[in-house]
Amino acid sequence: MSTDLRVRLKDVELANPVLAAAGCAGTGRELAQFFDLAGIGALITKSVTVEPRAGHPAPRIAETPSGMLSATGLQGPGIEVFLQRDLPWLLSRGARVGVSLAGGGAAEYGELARRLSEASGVSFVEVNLSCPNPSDQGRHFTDDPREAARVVHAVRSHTRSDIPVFAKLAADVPDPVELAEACAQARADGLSLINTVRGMAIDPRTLRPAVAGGMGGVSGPAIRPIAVGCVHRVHAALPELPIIGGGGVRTGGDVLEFLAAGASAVAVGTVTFHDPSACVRIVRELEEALAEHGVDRVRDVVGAAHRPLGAAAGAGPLPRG
Amino acid sequence: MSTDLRVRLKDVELANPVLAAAGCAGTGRELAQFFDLAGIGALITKSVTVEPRAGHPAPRIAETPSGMLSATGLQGPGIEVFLQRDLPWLLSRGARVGVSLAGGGAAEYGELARRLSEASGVSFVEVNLSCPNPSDQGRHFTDDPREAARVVHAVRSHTRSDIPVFAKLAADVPDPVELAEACAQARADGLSLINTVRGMAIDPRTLRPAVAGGMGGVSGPAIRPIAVGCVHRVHAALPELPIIGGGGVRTGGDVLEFLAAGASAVAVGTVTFHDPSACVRIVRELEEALAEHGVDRVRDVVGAAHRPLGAAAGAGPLPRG
Amino acid sequence: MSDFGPLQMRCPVLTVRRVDAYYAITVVAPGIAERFRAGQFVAAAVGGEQSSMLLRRPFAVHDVKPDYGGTVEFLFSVRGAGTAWLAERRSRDLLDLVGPLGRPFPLPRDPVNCVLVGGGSGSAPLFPLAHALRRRGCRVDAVFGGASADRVFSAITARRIAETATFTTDDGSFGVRGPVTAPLGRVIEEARSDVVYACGPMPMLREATAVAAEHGIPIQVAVEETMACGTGVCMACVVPVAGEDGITRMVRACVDGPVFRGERVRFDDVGTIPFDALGAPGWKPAADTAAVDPADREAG
Amino acid sequence: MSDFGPLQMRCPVLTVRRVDAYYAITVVAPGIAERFRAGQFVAAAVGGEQSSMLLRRPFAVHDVKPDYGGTVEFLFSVRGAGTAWLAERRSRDLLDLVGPLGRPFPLPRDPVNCVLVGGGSGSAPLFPLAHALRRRGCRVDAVFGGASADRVFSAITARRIAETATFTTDDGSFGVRGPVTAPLGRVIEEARSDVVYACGPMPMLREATAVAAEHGIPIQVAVEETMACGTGVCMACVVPVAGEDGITRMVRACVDGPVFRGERVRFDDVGTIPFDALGAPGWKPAADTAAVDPADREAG
Ligand SMILES: Cc1cc2nc3c(=O)[nH]c(=O)nc-3n(C[C@H](O)[C@H](O)[C@H](O)COP(=O)(O)OP(=O)(O)OC[C@H]3O[C@@H](n4cnc5c(N)ncnc54)[C@H](O)[C@@H]3O)c2cc1C
Ligand SMILES: Cc1cc2nc3c(=O)[nH]c(=O)nc-3n(C[C@H](O)[C@H](O)[C@H](O)COP(=O)(O)OP(=O)(O)OC[C@H]3O[C@@H](n4cnc5c(N)ncnc54)[C@H](O)[C@@H]3O)c2cc1C
Ligand SMILES: Cc1cc2nc3c(=O)[nH]c(=O)nc-3n(C[C@H](O)[C@H](O)[C@H](O)COP(=O)(O)O)c2cc1C
Ligand SMILES: Cc1cc2nc3c(=O)[nH]c(=O)nc-3n(C[C@H](O)[C@H](O)[C@H](O)COP(=O)(O)O)c2cc1C
Ligand code: FES
Ligand code: FES
Repeated sequence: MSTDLRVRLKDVELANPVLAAAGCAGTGRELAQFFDLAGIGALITKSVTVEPRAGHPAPRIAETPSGMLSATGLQGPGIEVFLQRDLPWLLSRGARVGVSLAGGGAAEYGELARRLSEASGVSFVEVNLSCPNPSDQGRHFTDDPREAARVVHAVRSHTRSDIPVFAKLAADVPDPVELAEACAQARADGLSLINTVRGMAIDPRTLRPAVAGGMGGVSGPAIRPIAVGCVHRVHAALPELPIIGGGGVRTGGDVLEFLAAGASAVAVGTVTFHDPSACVRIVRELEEALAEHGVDRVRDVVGAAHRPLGAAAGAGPLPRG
Repeated sequence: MSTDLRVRLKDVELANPVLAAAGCAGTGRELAQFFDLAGIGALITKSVTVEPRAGHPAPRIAETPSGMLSATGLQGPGIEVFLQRDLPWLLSRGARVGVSLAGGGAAEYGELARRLSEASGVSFVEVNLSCPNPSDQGRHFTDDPREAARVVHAVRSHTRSDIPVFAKLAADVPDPVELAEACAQARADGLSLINTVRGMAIDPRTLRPAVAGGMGGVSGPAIRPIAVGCVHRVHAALPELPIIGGGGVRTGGDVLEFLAAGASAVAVGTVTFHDPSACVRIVRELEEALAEHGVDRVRDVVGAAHRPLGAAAGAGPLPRG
Repeated sequence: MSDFGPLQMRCPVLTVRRVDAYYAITVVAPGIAERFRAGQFVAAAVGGEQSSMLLRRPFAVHDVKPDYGGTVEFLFSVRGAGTAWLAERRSRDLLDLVGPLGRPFPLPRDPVNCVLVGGGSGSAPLFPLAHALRRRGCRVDAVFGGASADRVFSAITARRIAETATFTTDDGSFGVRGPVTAPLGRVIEEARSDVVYACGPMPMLREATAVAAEHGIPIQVAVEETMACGTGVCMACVVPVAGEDGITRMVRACVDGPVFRGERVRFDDVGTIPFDALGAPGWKPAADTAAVDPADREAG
Repeated sequence: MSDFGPLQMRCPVLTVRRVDAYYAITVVAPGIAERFRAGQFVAAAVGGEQSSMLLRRPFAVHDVKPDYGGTVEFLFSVRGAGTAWLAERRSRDLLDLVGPLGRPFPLPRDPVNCVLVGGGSGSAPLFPLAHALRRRGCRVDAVFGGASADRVFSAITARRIAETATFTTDDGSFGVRGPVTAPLGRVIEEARSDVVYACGPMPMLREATAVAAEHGIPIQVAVEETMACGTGVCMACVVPVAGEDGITRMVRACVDGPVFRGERVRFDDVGTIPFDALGAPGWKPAADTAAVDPADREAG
């Protein structure tokens, strides 16, 4: 098949729109046992912190209907080891790398971006504004658009201008558009929608929270309609801003849903836990789905759901039924 | 089994904590073909509006992983027919009835409450502050705590003082506690958590939104962890305020989760579409689950997840594993 | 609860067979078989206990038999994940069904001439209807269509039951090329039909209704609208239908239908809320408007 | 990709048998069987294509055989919905497996005396280990326990493989009443054991480690911690383990384990982040602290 799968995230071109989501692809070494990392659009790293972090105690996860709840607490080796060990390894394998950053405040995010800018080979930066795990039961940066803007501004200021900065937002806010606008004003080059959604599971045997931290983040197919809705609303309001969509992507058809809603690329997270080669399978399925729709450039599908019926590229959408 | 299943919602005692959720039990006649309505804690009506409403065009629903997306648009006959036809029928069958109200603003809600107070036999009122269907793609009353408080105040002022008023909130807000506090200050007697969560599905064939309205509400087991988390957070902050929990309840074990998180009663919605006799099955399963835990009064389980391990009633929680 | 209403049962599967482009599944479901009347459907849970597919799938009942206390058969084509799962059932598996659901086809009191029009799997409910009509001494003529030969339903059975059987396909691979409604007028005239019964996609039903109107005879149509519950509680499956009082209401295909009088269905407005529908935006009640169709008053 | 790493396969089921309180399932999985070494596990997808259960279930491999190109057997008890679904599999169904996963038991270079300690289904991985040890000329003694007689794993096989086999049950219904670790010290003395291999619940592993320490011999333990992926990407399954450099790190049971040297596992701190663990809140790095265990450096 000769479908053109290339997508652009601002100035960066990726071979295809399927990305491995932050925190769901390990260091890359684990998944490289199952597929060639150069075969996916990019791998987004687990959010990198300034210092090493031990994360939350176990149990850290619980299964929920069509999803899971997790509270890993951003366990990681810190930026120094990341730059010395993990990033070079990924680049040596030909992977395109998006680096996710997580800090305790705007200053720390700025510091992370500064350290990162010393390295070469990074395709884009993702600012994790929305990880619901850390300390404070529930609240996070994106709960306040001004705070989110300060963080984005700090990262943008310390990042090389040719590396796009994506702000990753939560969906459990009343108005993702307001938040997106605040980030855009702080010069975010794009948005990443969505992170996990705050939730809790209770162990039916102990009647106590199933993950040690109490609250956790819900991910997986369960949250897909929430994510698609969020992408659709934000793209309608800010059509020029590239979006990395994601949340519950399981198949190539799901990627199509996100692209149609307005995403330029799509991150695959939790489903990789179920199917370690999910990312490459999804690239294949996407290619097939596009062929069925008679579309030969994946970019033409971006935002299709916002256009009147029949206005899509190629032979157009399949007739219903 | 001699488990005491009675629960209290403020001054009202219900035979058990399993309620049929608003909009998921029709007029009651449909489910009465499958079970005796007097056998469940209460039936909450579809939200009643002042005028008849035709609702949204079809397709109104789409299946999503472990859930569904719906945008029915509050179709209903209006309060007059409700009071003349539907309410008397429910009462004649021995059902306890919670009446859900939906209006276009505080004045309309007040008007509904006033009309309702002419009828007798209503066990409680639920104020639907959070239905994401109507008109304005996305925003609803609970997006602004002050607006929510105004509506609650209007309903409370026009409702007989012995009938408790529950404010039904959305979960896709950054801080349900803030909202809950605003409702409590407006003299809500309790809270109902949660309504559907905003979302969208895209038809893979047409690449257009799968439900006619575009955005819809996600319900079903998929949203259960979001709902449990919300109940837990609100109960921790406002332990005196009774909560009707709900969102994705499928089994008696799920009811136990909500009770442990802090709910005094639990509403069963979407699962009734799958299993028309779900409510009575769940009462039975709950009774069995309580017996396994050696608990003989369901009330003793309320809030168990907030107490240190081993502090529960009866023989206490089952050991893990 | 009721002796006439629908039942929910876990039904042992007897057989799953391929029939052209369809699968035929037969399950043991005594109560459902007993209560069933032609035009009614069953709603199947799919995917097993821990399925991520929450909504029941509606299927018209194609046949009921007294074997094993009562069996129910329906036919389906694989469309998505739910029907794919159904096609993989084997005998002795259990299938969770609710049924019979919906209002059946009304049967004429007298032995009149009936023509049955079915498109694709829409022909399924017309078979038990044909038997019921024949039992009342009615003449039955059949006009069945499909996209291709393997999508025309049980042609042999149709030929056996009906006085005349006419077949059409979109691709001309069997019978007459063209829509199933094309030969309908001719059949009505030749058979001197008194009433039309139709089941299939909305555009076909609209067309059939137009043909019946041209010939001045009544038509009963069984509609298909996306359903979530099948039992009337979710309000998913609404269709704009005019009542006896002339007022259009959004009624539920699953419990108020699926069978309606053709001329009552506002086919051109399917997928919309007609401006004059009761409760439409901007709609104002006339003094004497009833929120429910007067004909439905006794339903409570 | 790699010739040694884990594979993902859809494996035809050969048989599902009841064995006391357990089910034994055998599937055709050539590549997995070939790569397998004792102590490794497989991760099974449960519930079928449209399952609401997203997480794989880990199971220790109990046996591999060369039949049909290579078969894999594991044993399980029904705990929840996932294992209930597994128990319903029939031959010719397909099971989606990833494996072999995890680090195997290290085998001694010399023919030393080994004692194997297993609790409940934790005994499963000790059977292929026993065979491997016997092939190297090691003496093998077994101490297997369970809650009751039907939960003591394959007593007959244990007797056949091991020089001596000791059994314990919590209720005394078989063998000695009491924990499996109670007779361990005596067995070590009588068999002059040089090394202990243990698998089972954390408290049992802690106790076995204490007994081994008392007798001054090394112990290898295979731990069970809640897992989500089994492949090392989700960080669910962490256990506090001290490295060669003495520094405690939160390591993944699925890829850094499940086999660890017993004395390295901080059993008393399982379910917590020990205050001195690398990256714990308030933790400050010493100048020479490596973020990864020096022994693991080559892993990259
Ligand atoms: C009253 C009635 C009777 C029917 N009788 C038959 C029959 O006898 N034989 C047959 O092959 N088909 C019949 N259908 C259509 C059948 O219900 C759908 O083909 C089936 O639900 C598709 O399920 P799926 O999981 O394979 O498809 P998916 O597209 O994956 O289903 C997704 C969702 O959409 C709904 N859906 C999809 N297509 C339809 C449709 N055409 N009508 C209603 N809901 C739909 C499903 O129920 C499900 O909730 C009937 C539909 C109705 C309303
Ligand atoms: C390395 C390893 C090897 C194992 N080997 C065996 C074996 O050989 N035989 C056997 O019977 N069991 C074994 N287990 C335990 C087995 O994985 C669980 O019993 C099984 O996952 C339960 O699934 P369920 O859906 O029935 O239970 P549920 O309680 O419904 O499962 C819910 C979730 O919790 C997880 N979970 C529940 N119990 C455990 C557990 N004990 N360990 C890890 N995750 C768990 C499940 O994977 C799932 O994600 C092993 C566990 C591990 C970590
Ligand atoms: C175990 C786990 C760890 C995660 N870690 C991170 C992280 O470090 N940084 C981040 O931005 N998102 C993280 N996420 C969120 C995912 O990147 C993704 O946004 C989310 O899970 C929704 O997508 P999914 O449903 O495909 O998993 C994590 C998710 C999971 C389940
Ligand atoms: C089709 C449908 C209609 C609903 N109608 C109402 C309504 O009229 N008023 C209301 O407060 N909630 C309504 N709800 C929300 C439910 O009462 C319930 O809060 C929500 O669906 C979550 O619970 P569940 O997952 O058990 O369905 C509706 C939900 C669905 C799916
Ligand atoms: S399908 Fe639910 S009301 Fe008709
Ligand atoms: S189970 Fe995912 S890292 Fe171990």
